[in-house]
Amino acid sequence: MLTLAIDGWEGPLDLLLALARTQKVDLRAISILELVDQYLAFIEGARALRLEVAADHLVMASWLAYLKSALLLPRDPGETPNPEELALRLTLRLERLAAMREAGARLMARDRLGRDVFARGAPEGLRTIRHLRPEADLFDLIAAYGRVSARTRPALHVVARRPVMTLDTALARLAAMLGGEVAWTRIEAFLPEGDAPWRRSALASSFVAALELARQRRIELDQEHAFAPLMLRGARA
Amino acid sequence: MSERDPLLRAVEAVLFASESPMTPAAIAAHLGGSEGIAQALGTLAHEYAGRGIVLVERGGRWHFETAGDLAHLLRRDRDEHRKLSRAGIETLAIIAYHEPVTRAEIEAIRGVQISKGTLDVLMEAGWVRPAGRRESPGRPLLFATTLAFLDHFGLASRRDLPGIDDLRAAGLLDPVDTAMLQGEVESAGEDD
Amino acid sequence: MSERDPLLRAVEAVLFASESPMTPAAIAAHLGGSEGIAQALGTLAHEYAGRGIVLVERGGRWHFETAGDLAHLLRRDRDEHRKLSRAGIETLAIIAYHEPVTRAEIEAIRGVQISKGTLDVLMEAGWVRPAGRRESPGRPLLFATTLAFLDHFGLASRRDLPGIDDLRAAGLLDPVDTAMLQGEVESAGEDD
Repeated sequence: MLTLAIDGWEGPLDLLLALARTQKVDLRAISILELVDQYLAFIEGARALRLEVAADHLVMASWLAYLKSALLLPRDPGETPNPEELALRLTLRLERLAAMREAGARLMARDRLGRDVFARGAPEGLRTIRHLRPEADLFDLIAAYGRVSARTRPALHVVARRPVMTLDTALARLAAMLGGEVAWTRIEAFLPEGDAPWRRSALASSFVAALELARQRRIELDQEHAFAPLMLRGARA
Repeated sequence: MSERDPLLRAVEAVLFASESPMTPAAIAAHLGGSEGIAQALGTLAHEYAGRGIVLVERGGRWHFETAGDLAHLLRRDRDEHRKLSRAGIETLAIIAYHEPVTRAEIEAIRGVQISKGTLDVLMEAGWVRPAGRRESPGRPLLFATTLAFLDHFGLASRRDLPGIDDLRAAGLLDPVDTAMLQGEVESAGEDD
Repeated sequence: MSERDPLLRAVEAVLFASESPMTPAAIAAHLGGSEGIAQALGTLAHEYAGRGIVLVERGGRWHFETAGDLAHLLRRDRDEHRKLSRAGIETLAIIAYHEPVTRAEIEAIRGVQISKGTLDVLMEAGWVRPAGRRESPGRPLLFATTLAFLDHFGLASRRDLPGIDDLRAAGLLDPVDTAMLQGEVESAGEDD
């Protein structure tokens, strides 16, 4: 009987592996029934000594008890997984844990860099020196200067020339054209040919001229309602 | 020594001066040309075999180190790394031989939960790294070893892991059956 | 390699791993005996002569180092071509048109502050140089362009730079780029 404390084991698999080792080194040759009995006896022993038994050990104990009964009782052929397969899987798990434990030990025993073998103590070191090579051409340069200049030079505001008919011109035109006209005529009929801005200016000037001529009683104005056509005719003598 | 091949001298000098292992590509970048570098590395490794300093390849990167059999002259006990716990050693071995693996698989193999600290210590040592996630329910994180792991343990590649071929042939590196363990591990206590 | 003298291997390894040059006495302390060490050092120095690594003695202490004629391999120069930043090209243009100018004048003309890095880049490129100091309060540093600047931009002299009238004729003074102006407002203060 092992006399180690129950909490010295890293889980039930660790304990099972240690128990299996007491049977045989070749894990494939161990008796699962015997292993189950060993484990259950160990747990019983621990409880008899009133030691704390971790829950996972108890879970394993009940699973092993189930496995044992399944292995011993007459089998239902349709039962899956069958108990032999469960036992084999348990063996494989023990083998794998043992293999990993051994592999870990072999890794740790290797010549390890910084403990057994050493890289050069004082390497000169390799350096990569980066040289920035900015790229720009003459156009970039002068365009940049243009941009700076445009941004910071005092702005010079030039008002563009627009086609305008002066009031004097409009007065002269309207007076001449309405001299003998007696029929009511829309103001638009008195505007000169030309593009839209020019005609718009002529309309504004001619309207003001018409108001002035009406004030001088040289023409008459008529409009039926707001925004209706503005009608003009020469004043009755 | 008379007239030595300039390329051998150059590769020798660069590897000697470097603070970390170098791939042939990194050496080539430094020398301004890759021609003959692979061959020069082979020649140098052969030349240095048996000397007090040897040229070794680890994970595709090359460096000079002292010969292993001289460890007794050089071993530095005073600043030995924090000794790895038993849980740490087993976890490292499981990751190295099964990578990439999930934490649940590591626990299934050990039959006990691993504490958060165990993986942290391995990652802090630079030997283990997160390696993506498995495309399965929960998308668990995967762990794998690093180039520094190969460096430290003197392995040219994972194929160099002691006994890995035998273990694979024996089926001991097959995918881990985690389902069987659920119940057992669920309530298991801490381990290190 | 056949049977190498164990003492040569040991001295080789100890010197390689050491973080500083070692006296023969220090090597002897490491190896547990001084016999033959002086001779081994001589043999090694002879063996390594002509290789990429040499064993040298300075003031009675020995160490390995990269062969002197290969020192240039330890540093690797790499050109990085990158488009000059907007702040950089504007600063360069202002210096070219107004040289010699102070930094404060450049900022006044640009209407935006310039970072120290901007002038550094231009000087590192070899296009701008410090050109004395202005004899005014604070004696500010003046900047001017170099011959390399003329070369690079294909100018025989600074007089070849197009004048303001040329720029206007070429439409380069039209403040029509409203998108650009908006960008300017957003990033005002910073420049590269």
